[in-house]
Amino acid sequence: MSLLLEARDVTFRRQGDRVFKPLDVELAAGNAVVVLGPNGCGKTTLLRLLAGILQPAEGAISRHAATAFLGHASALKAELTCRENLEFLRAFHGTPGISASRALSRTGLTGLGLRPARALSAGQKRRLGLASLLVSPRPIWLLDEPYASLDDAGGELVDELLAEHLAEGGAVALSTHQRKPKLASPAGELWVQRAPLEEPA
Amino acid sequence: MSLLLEARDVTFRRQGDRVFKPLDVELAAGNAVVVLGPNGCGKTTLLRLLAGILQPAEGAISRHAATAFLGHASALKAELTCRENLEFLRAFHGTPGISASRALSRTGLTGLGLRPARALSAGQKRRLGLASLLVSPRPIWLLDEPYASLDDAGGELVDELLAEHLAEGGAVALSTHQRKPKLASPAGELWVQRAPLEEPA
Amino acid sequence: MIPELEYAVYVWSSYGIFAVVVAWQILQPVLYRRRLMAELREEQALQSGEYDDPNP
Amino acid sequence: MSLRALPALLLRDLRLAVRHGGESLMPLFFLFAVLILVPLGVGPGPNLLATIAPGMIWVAALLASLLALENLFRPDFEDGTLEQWWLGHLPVTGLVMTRLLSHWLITGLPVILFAPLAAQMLYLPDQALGVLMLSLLIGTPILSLIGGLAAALTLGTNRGSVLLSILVFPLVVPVLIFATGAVAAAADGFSPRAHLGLLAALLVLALTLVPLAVTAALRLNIE
Amino acid sequence: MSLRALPALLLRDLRLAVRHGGESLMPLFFLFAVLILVPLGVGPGPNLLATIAPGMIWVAALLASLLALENLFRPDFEDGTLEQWWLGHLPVTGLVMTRLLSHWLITGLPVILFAPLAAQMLYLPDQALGVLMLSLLIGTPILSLIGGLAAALTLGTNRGSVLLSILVFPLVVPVLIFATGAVAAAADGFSPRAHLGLLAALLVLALTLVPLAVTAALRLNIE
Amino acid sequence: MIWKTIKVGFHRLGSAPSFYRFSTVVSPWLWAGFALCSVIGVYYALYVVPPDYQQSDSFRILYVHVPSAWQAMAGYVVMSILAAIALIWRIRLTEIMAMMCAPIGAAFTAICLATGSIWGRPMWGTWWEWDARLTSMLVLLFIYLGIMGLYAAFDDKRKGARVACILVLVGLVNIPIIHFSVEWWTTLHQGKTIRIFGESSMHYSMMPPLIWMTIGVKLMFGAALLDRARNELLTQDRRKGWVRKILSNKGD
Ligand code: HEM
Ligand SMILES: Nc1ncnc2c1ncn2[C@@H]1O[C@H](COP(=O)(O)OP(=O)(O)OP(=O)(O)O)[C@@H](O)[C@H]1O
Ligand SMILES: Nc1ncnc2c1ncn2[C@@H]1O[C@H](COP(=O)(O)OP(=O)(O)OP(=O)(O)O)[C@@H](O)[C@H]1O
Ligand SMILES: [Mg+2]
Ligand SMILES: [Mg+2]
Repeated sequence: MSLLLEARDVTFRRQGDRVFKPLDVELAAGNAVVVLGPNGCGKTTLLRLLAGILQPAEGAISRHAATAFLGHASALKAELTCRENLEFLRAFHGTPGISASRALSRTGLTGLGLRPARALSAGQKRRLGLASLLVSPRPIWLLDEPYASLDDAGGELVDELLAEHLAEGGAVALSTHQRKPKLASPAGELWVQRAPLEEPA
Repeated sequence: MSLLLEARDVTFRRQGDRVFKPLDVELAAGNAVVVLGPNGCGKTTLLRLLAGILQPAEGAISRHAATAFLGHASALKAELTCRENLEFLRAFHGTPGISASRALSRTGLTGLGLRPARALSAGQKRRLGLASLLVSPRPIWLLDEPYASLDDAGGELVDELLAEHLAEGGAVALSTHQRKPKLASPAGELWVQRAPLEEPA
Repeated sequence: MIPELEYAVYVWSSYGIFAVVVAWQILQPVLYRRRLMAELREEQALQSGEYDDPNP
Repeated sequence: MSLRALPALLLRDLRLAVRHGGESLMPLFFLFAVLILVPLGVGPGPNLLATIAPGMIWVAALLASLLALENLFRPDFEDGTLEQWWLGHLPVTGLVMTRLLSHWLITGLPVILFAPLAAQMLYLPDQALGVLMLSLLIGTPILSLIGGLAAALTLGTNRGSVLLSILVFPLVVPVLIFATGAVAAAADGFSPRAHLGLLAALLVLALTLVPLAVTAALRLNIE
Repeated sequence: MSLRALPALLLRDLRLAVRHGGESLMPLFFLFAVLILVPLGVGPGPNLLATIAPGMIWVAALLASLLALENLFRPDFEDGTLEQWWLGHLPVTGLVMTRLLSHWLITGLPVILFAPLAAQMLYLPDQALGVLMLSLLIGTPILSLIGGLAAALTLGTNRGSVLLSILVFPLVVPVLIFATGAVAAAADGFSPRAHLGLLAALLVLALTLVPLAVTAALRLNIE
Repeated sequence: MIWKTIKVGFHRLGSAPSFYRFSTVVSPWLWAGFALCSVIGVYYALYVVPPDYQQSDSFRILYVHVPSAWQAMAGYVVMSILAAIALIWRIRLTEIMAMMCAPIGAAFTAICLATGSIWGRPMWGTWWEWDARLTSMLVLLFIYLGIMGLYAAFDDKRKGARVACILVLVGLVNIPIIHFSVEWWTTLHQGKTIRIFGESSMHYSMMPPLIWMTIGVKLMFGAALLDRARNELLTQDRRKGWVRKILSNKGD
């Protein structure tokens, strides 16, 4: 099992203070990690660190494969149609996967291709975000609350997509509150803890 | 038990088509209704209809008390601090309730009063939305996915707030996917169903 | 004492501007420090380790 | 239906304008940009500057007003604040008028207050200054009203700004023509009465019609 | 690191500009606002108009560029599109340059294309038209570059537009001075070489420095 | 190797409490040095040096104009070096010091502009002209102000400092433009006349006050910088224990 992502003792600082206690993260091919913790403990911050969007204040992160990050804001343009959004991302990320149409039907959005993303329901927006993972396959998936706003079928869809992705040798880290992924081999758990205030020596 | 909100055979039309099958809704003081259905079936649309934000294409709605609506976007100004947001809403809705400070501490945001709303985590934003219900008490609460992005403690907080609100003679309609409210007397369930395409006679 | 130069207005106003600006550079840190210290001491006196929410 | 919502909204709008900064200083910024750039580009001949002064000051006022339009309802629309207006216990037309007032306070008033300085810098003849101020006082609220209508009408489309400009421009040109006409008349020693009267009539018309139209437009677009 | 992202981004930006409209028509709108309002305010004397023509056309270009700046990175920042740039497999500086190119295509190019018409309408002497076009061709990319830097630097602040203008303005005024200087020289029959050379030097400097600085600024602000 | 030393040095000094102690001790001496130099310099400038045969007494403005101009530029270079270190190694102390250079540099730029303008009135018959030297100096003032504004606009001071440091480095290109503007373009402003080393076209009797004033201004820059940096450190660490300890130790 090859290591796709490795983080040693990472943390982030805001206004000079650590956000959470330094953490180790390892994502190997076929591995899933669930990031857990109460509101405001730093889950989103950790995932953004792992994605390379934030730079760690301490520790080191090495990624050995292309990364996909799906945040609360799903990186969609409200003015573009669902199809245009997906087609743009497919070309943009440089590793074209399945076509926009197939991604739409895979995520239960058949028939909404010409709808501007702005006119989707909350759950449909999240599904379009999932579709954007499919049009440009990248081995490392970092998903921030993928289950939020999804109905039961949507939750199962996420589980299926995760299972397929892991089976293809991908790795996943995801944060979640209420629903945990149901996978063949149970996912590792990672608890994020707030850091106490430090003092200079 | 007095009726606070009553809707008969309501539905909404987008581009001429019904969004969901016409529904009856009744909210009496002390009553809670859970609005259920798959993604995109029209739960948000229904709640916005009940709130008076949308006008029904068919049917009639009568509300006999002041209404509060909490949507996906929590009606917060990102540039204002948490406290300023709450103080504005307290004055704006005309029925001042508990002070901003107490609302903050009630929703677990103690110490974040001076933070701009923009710099909150996803769950903290939802909590601030809940706090905005407390600073301006209105009998009818219409909550769109209040549990989304909240941790377990947050979910319990919502349940407590609901219980208190019902005990005070309020009424609640809320949509939800994964977590259902745990209340003393179980909430009524209302399933929203997509309307089939109509054919002209 | 003060030399009666040709172009006196120009020369003296230049030196005056220099003096005023330099004086401000000396004073600003002192005044700021004083205000900051007073603020900090007040904060400490309130003994609120966190800087927020007087009455939860 | 309590009216306490109105001052609360006005205060918050102004606070946001100050906090966000952009809106509250933009008009002045435009005024001074015009004051600095025009002499730079045109050359500093007093006569030349004096003739173009009213036009330039009015263009600055127009730009400031136009620029703030995109932010008149859209941020509230997007963050869900606007839909709170329709919960039933708020006087919506009052809120609309309050919002338009704050738009004018932010974009129109600063230009009026700094107009004397601008007039001085552009060598506008003294006898024209009073008329310039008066024309701004009557005319800038019209800009806010017309602009507000355009902003409300285009809120639901994603083709906002072009449509907005296309809507606003023809309505605004007459205002500009009458206003600069009044100032030019005063500068040449004629009476600006006729022009100003026309402006005032436009203002009254806009004041009575626009708030209702804006309310209706918002209501439709929020769906 | 594939370069296919760059045309994809450019296409999407232009499509959004056309769809959203505002940005793509604003420059022309300003140009024509100036063309219509200035003669109205100034009176239609050909000589007068000719002297202020280059300044006015340049002011229009400047305003158009400035107006589009708020939308250069902020929408992408807010909807989470911008953070996708840093996932590691994209050439970020290339993306930055693409974005700046699209800003220029939207705000600079239309002004250049319509400058001959504007020059005609303002009676600019024919021998100055070529230099005007050349000055716009060299100068407007500088406006886009400097503006882009300011937009990137102020992205993380809540005081966007004022700060942005404060940062942009002093850097842009020299461009305006040299550019209008060149046109004025040409109109008076002198050689505009020196001024244009300066402009070109500024452009080269900005082209080498700005993309890197913007990348760094975005990276920091995204936190 | 040398970089490593610098880095370690900054880290050692960079601990907030030790920098605090260091600056408390050093800054009064710098202020004293400034007072001494400037008193001597001003005395020479106004009483000792004979009037110029061309400019009469107006040239005495030179002794505030030129040191301020030099310091405005040197201050910017210092700020840029600190900014580069801050961006490369993320050392907080250099971030703070770089940011605190801006208001002081802006002050000297303002002095240079004001005195230059005052001097220009009798010499050129105008307060202001859009020539390359004057324009680029005005741009310097705006860059300084922009840096200050940018830093102030961030809630997170460390982030603000790093973003502003980028602006600092970009603005550095303006410095050679200011310096060489008189050679590259024909300007109203006088060309290079003063050389500390080698042949100066300025008479030697006019040199001493210039040297005194220049040294004095440099000391002042250092003193003000230390004072401001110390204050900024206190502000940023106001919730930390070491600040509380200082507070309870000293009556101050
Ligand atoms: C607002 C107007 C002025 C500004 C912004 C200005 C700016 C400057 C600057 C930046 C320098 C330092 C240049 C360098 O060392 O690279 C300088 C030096 C100098 N300035 Fe000015 N100046 C102004 C007006 C004047 C006037 C009116 C005079 C006298 C007629 C003057 C005489 C000098 C002299 C003699 C030097 C020293 C030149 C040298 O480096 O050898 N300046 N000025
Ligand atoms: N832009 C910001 N500026 C300052 N503080 C921030 C900012 N964004 C988040 N924070 C704070 O950092 C902490 C961690 O935030 P983060 O978003 O990582 O939490 P989270 O674990 O994802 O929470 P949630 O479960 O609510 O999504 C929170 O306390 C939050 O208030
Ligand atoms: N602005 C809009 N324009 C056109 N159609 C829309 C618009 N908003 C929503 N819809 C469509 O109307 C239907 C109902 O949307 P609504 O948001 O009410 O669903 P929902 O039940 O809340 O779904 P979710 O569980 O995903 O939040 C969806 O199919 C959606 O695509
Ligand atoms: Mg989160
Ligand atoms: Mg919904």
